[in-house]
Amino acid sequence: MIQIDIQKRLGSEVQDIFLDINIEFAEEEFVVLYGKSGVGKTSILRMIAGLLKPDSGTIEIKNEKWFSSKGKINLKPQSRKVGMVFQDFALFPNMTVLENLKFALPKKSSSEIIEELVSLMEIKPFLNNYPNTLSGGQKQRVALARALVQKPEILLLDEPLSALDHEMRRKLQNYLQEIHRKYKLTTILVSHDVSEIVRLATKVFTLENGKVVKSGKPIEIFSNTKLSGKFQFVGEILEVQKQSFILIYTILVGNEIVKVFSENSEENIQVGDKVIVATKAFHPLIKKIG
Amino acid sequence: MIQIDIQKRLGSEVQDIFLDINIEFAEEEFVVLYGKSGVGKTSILRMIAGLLKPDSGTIEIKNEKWFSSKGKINLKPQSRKVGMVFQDFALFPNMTVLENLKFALPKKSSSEIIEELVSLMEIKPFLNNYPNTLSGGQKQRVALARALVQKPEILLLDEPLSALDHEMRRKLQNYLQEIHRKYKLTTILVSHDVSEIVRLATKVFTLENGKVVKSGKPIEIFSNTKLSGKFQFVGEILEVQKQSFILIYTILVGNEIVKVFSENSEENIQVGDKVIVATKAFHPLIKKIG
Amino acid sequence: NSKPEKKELLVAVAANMQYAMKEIGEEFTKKTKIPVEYIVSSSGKLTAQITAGAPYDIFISANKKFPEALEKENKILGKQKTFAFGKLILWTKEDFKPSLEILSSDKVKKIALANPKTAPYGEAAKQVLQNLNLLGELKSKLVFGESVAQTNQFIDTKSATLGFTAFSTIHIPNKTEKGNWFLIPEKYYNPIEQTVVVLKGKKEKEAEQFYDFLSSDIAKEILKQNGYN
Amino acid sequence: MIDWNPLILTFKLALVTTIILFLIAIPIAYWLSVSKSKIKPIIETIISMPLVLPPTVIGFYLLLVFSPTNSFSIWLKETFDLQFVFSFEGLVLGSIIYSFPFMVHPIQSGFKTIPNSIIEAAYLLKKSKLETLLKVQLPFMKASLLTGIVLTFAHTIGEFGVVLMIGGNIPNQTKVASIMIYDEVEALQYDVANLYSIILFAITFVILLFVYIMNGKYSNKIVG
Amino acid sequence: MIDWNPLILTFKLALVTTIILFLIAIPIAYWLSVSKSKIKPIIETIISMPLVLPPTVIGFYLLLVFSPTNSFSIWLKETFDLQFVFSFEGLVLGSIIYSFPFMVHPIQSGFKTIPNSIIEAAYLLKKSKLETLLKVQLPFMKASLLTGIVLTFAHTIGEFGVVLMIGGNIPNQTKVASIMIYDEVEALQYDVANLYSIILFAITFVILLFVYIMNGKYSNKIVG
Ligand SMILES: Nc1ncnc2c1ncn2[C@@H]1O[C@H](COP(=O)(O)OP(=O)(O)OP(=O)(O)O)[C@@H](O)[C@H]1O
Ligand SMILES: Nc1ncnc2c1ncn2[C@@H]1O[C@H](COP(=O)(O)OP(=O)(O)OP(=O)(O)O)[C@@H](O)[C@H]1O
Ligand SMILES: [Mg+2]
Ligand SMILES: [Mg+2]
Repeated sequence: MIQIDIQKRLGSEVQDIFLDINIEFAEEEFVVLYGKSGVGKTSILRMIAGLLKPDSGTIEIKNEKWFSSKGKINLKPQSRKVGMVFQDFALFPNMTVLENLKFALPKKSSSEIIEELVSLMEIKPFLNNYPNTLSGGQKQRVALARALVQKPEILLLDEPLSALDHEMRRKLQNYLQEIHRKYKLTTILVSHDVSEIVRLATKVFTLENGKVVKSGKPIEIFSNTKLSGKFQFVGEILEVQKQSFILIYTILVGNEIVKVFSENSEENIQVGDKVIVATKAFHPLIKKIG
Repeated sequence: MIQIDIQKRLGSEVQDIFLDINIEFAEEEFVVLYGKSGVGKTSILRMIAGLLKPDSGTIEIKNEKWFSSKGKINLKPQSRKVGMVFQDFALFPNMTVLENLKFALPKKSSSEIIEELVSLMEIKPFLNNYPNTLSGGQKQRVALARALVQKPEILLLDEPLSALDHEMRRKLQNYLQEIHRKYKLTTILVSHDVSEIVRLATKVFTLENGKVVKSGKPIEIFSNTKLSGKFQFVGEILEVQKQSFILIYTILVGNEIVKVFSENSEENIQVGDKVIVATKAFHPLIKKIG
Repeated sequence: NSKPEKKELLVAVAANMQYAMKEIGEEFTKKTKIPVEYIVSSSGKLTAQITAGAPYDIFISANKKFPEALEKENKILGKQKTFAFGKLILWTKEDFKPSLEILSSDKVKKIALANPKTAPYGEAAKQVLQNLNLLGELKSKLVFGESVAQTNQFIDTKSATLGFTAFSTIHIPNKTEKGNWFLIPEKYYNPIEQTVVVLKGKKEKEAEQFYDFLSSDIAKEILKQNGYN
Repeated sequence: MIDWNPLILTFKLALVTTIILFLIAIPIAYWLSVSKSKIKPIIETIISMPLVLPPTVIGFYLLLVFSPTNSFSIWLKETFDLQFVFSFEGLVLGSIIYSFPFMVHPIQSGFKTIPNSIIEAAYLLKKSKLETLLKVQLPFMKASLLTGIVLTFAHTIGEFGVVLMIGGNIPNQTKVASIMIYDEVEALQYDVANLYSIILFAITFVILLFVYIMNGKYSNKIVG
Repeated sequence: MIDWNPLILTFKLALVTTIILFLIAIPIAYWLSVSKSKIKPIIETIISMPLVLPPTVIGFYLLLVFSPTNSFSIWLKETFDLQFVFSFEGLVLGSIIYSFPFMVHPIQSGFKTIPNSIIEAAYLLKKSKLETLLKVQLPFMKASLLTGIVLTFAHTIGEFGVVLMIGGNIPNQTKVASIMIYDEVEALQYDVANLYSIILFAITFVILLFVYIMNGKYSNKIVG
């Protein structure tokens, strides 16, 4: 069981933020923190890692108290079995990529894991480069690899894939899921990407104004549109074409582009409008691809 | 007309990358560079801005040569009318947020634009903070605001919204589009987010192995699925429920979750599968929302 | 890390005396087989060091004040002895004959002398100017070296037009350009006594031999050749 | 009876030296931090060399160079009315040369710590190199500037070898406190030396303490 | 006939002083860079204070403190067989005290430039504070360490005031090259002084040049 119940006042005189977080989840869950920029997600990870001291409360991981304001317990970061990917990567500039990874390797461990991560994250070509010479996405991959080298019990990921292209992102999402299962990790992820969250999370905590306002399975949290009719989705109009009596709408649903043909054009729908597409009679053919 | 025809060898002994870029587009376009991590997108922006010198070629912006290896022309960054948002923000740590913005304001300009940006990007609460005390998303917003203060003719954006939540991201996408139109900017955006690209771009250049391999309108580039039938889309199965004879599939299309009811279950479709959903008979009802 | 006991007699000598002392030392060693090493510094520094326990055996001072201070500290054996008198000259590297009259002329821009407070030759120079009633008039021309040695550098580099220094200066071996000098009549200043004391320590016997040797005829001859009385 | 003149002269010298050296050191350190020239290590080395010789010896060589009778000095005197021996200007020159490495090296290493991207950001905001230097780079490396300034200031107060040599210890003109204290020690006037030492110490202590307290306040603000 | 002993002694002294001071300065500078203590500015100020007094005067005070006749010195001698006046140990002590600010200040400002997040990253990789210091922080602030080392090294070579006073200029034991050159200049033996100056200069030049060239190679590698 992971129990986090912490309070922390953040910010300056002008901008006053009071974090009051009380969350609980099982071991081996894949937890996501979701919320607006500046709501306190990074700060929560930092408090779990021991890099920021809560004003009060307790952090209890697997029956071990990592922090307790009453019990005056506050484990050092070194004594907490966490790995973390920082939002700003925090690579060691004086070490090459390979040295960064080797530095992370606990003494006496086999370096197999490094080889595995190197091939998976496709960082081999720049193994001997210094971080300064890497692109944003390359840095991010190295940062992720470095955090995984230690196979930490608790993995804290602060938007670990934000700088990556779609393909790499998908690949690493799968990998994160895989190691999460394989090594029985407890993972806490900060992400803004709904599709990523839905793919990976077993539990989502939504934060607002320093508090958890929603929690549950990702599907419950994000499928806000009530079902009415047999099929419906929400999208945005990208293009409207008229062909004789038929209107062809190009609609963006997430990252996918969908074309919808419609004969009735009661409403005045224009490019940029958010629309809901629904139908009662719908006989879909669903085919596996790829 | 913007004409960029540059060559540049990047990387180290081990990792050898040869950028050979030849792109052309009209003024006031909203151009996107798309490609894998490490392909050279940031480097292209840096060469346009004058921060990195191409090995050879020319950069001609509105009939003005900014760079020409033959003509030995290489304008200083200060003489190029560009604004840029850096992937790593590059805020001035010794200035508060407000001072960062004021520093960007050209002499004798009215500070109205600052007020406008401050309220739009919701950075008022931390105007007097130093950058070190900001969250990732807050920094990114300040960086974007700072680049916009000067209303540059050419705006270079390197993943300017990657650290932002969905809502803020949407809002700033709209704003980017708005100022792009209002101030007749030419904008070059690096982004990995297809929905963002489709929303904003008038033209996309896809890079692979240092070269432009595709270019065109975003819809052309990204709607890879050929139309067959009246309606179709690609998604991923998140959940399969069985209710008497009906199967209910929860499908993720981009960031949207769609529920599809199907009576025929010829195929063995499981969670995690990528599927194509198509239908011939489809009588959609399209309604504007929000 | 105990150091091997030094064989040499350590002679702490005020800077202006060093050349004469080196010659005397050679003769001394020839005669007694006792090797001699010199510690050359200003009398003030040497006094401070000896007070603090420096392992020197003999102290040759440029005036009587410093040995007196050491006597108070109970550092010396026996009495101090004056074995020579220094002589003061006006010295220049420029192309004219120095004299006391010329000091007031426009030709002389800067006059170097050792600091009267710390250096006996400086004190003597000051007495000369006082006795000639020139101190007030020449005040703006005076520049001070920390010692006779530094005063010599002022003169030698022609930074000062001329200066007061020890007669021994122009007797320095292998000093080629001797410039022009003028020996100042001794009536204008108090005698510059060069004194010697034996310091308490491990080599008192050898030190006493050296102390006595300074009054020998050989030593007197060497001192004379070096411009002392 | 305390003679305040040497003390006043000392702080005047330290202030003037520090200011001039600060202004000279910045462009040199800047160049050193950006240059990829082959001769850079040579210049870096040369900058440290004044330290290698005893101060009095440097002073002696300066005397040779600036001796009023040589033609260079005559030219200096006639053209700029500058004379570097036995004058306050000479003290300043001597102190500058001797404290040179204490100012240049820390500032140079300060320049090296500035991330490239914030300099580039300033250029793209149409800021000239000068404005970027003044408003972005120098404030960023404040700790290093402080190191350079404090080392130079304190060192100039204590230095007496070069100063004694080229200055000639002239009351009210080139007789600074350090020489005065030195003289008193030489003359075995330890009480007087102690008194002046304490005064010099106390004043400098207050000045530096003030600087460090101000600096601490400012740093705390930025790192929050 | 060149007497190499003072030269050897000089470089030995500079090396020993630099190494000891480096080891002492790192923990102090580290503490100063992280501490938010109220007394920090006071300590920062005190560190600069050795510079404020003329070297000979510092040497004089050290003589008083370590005079073999006082009970502290007797205790030192009996317990550790250490004697700080008129011995090589004394020269080292004097040089350390006098060069203290040259090592501590640059290193302190170096510590301040390290981004917090890379230190935190090391802690989260289960690296102890010591290992983080050695493998992450010190390599990061190499430019500042170099500044401290070069200033200390060069300064120790050239220093003679403290050394002369506390060392007593004893041949083979405490007579270093700077004192020797000083003596020769004092004795108007300019040829000899020039010769030794040039030798001292040349050796130091080669050493520092080597250091800077190595440093340049390494830095270029990192910034690519
Ligand atoms: N200073 C440098 N020295 C050497 N190689 C570099 C340097 N900067 C970038 N590179 C290399 O050039 C290539 C292109 O980098 P660039 O930053 O342009 O990629 P990018 O397309 O922006 O990637 P990303 O999406 O990850 O930000 C990368 O392989 C990178 O390792
Ligand atoms: N060192 C600090 N000092 C003062 N305030 C801080 C500090 N670090 C963060 N804050 C403030 O605390 C709040 C929460 O910051 P945090 O970094 O946890 O946000 P976040 O949820 O991670 O946001 P983002 O999605 O933008 O990264 C922000 O308003 C920020 O301004
Ligand atoms: Mg964050
Ligand atoms: Mg990039």
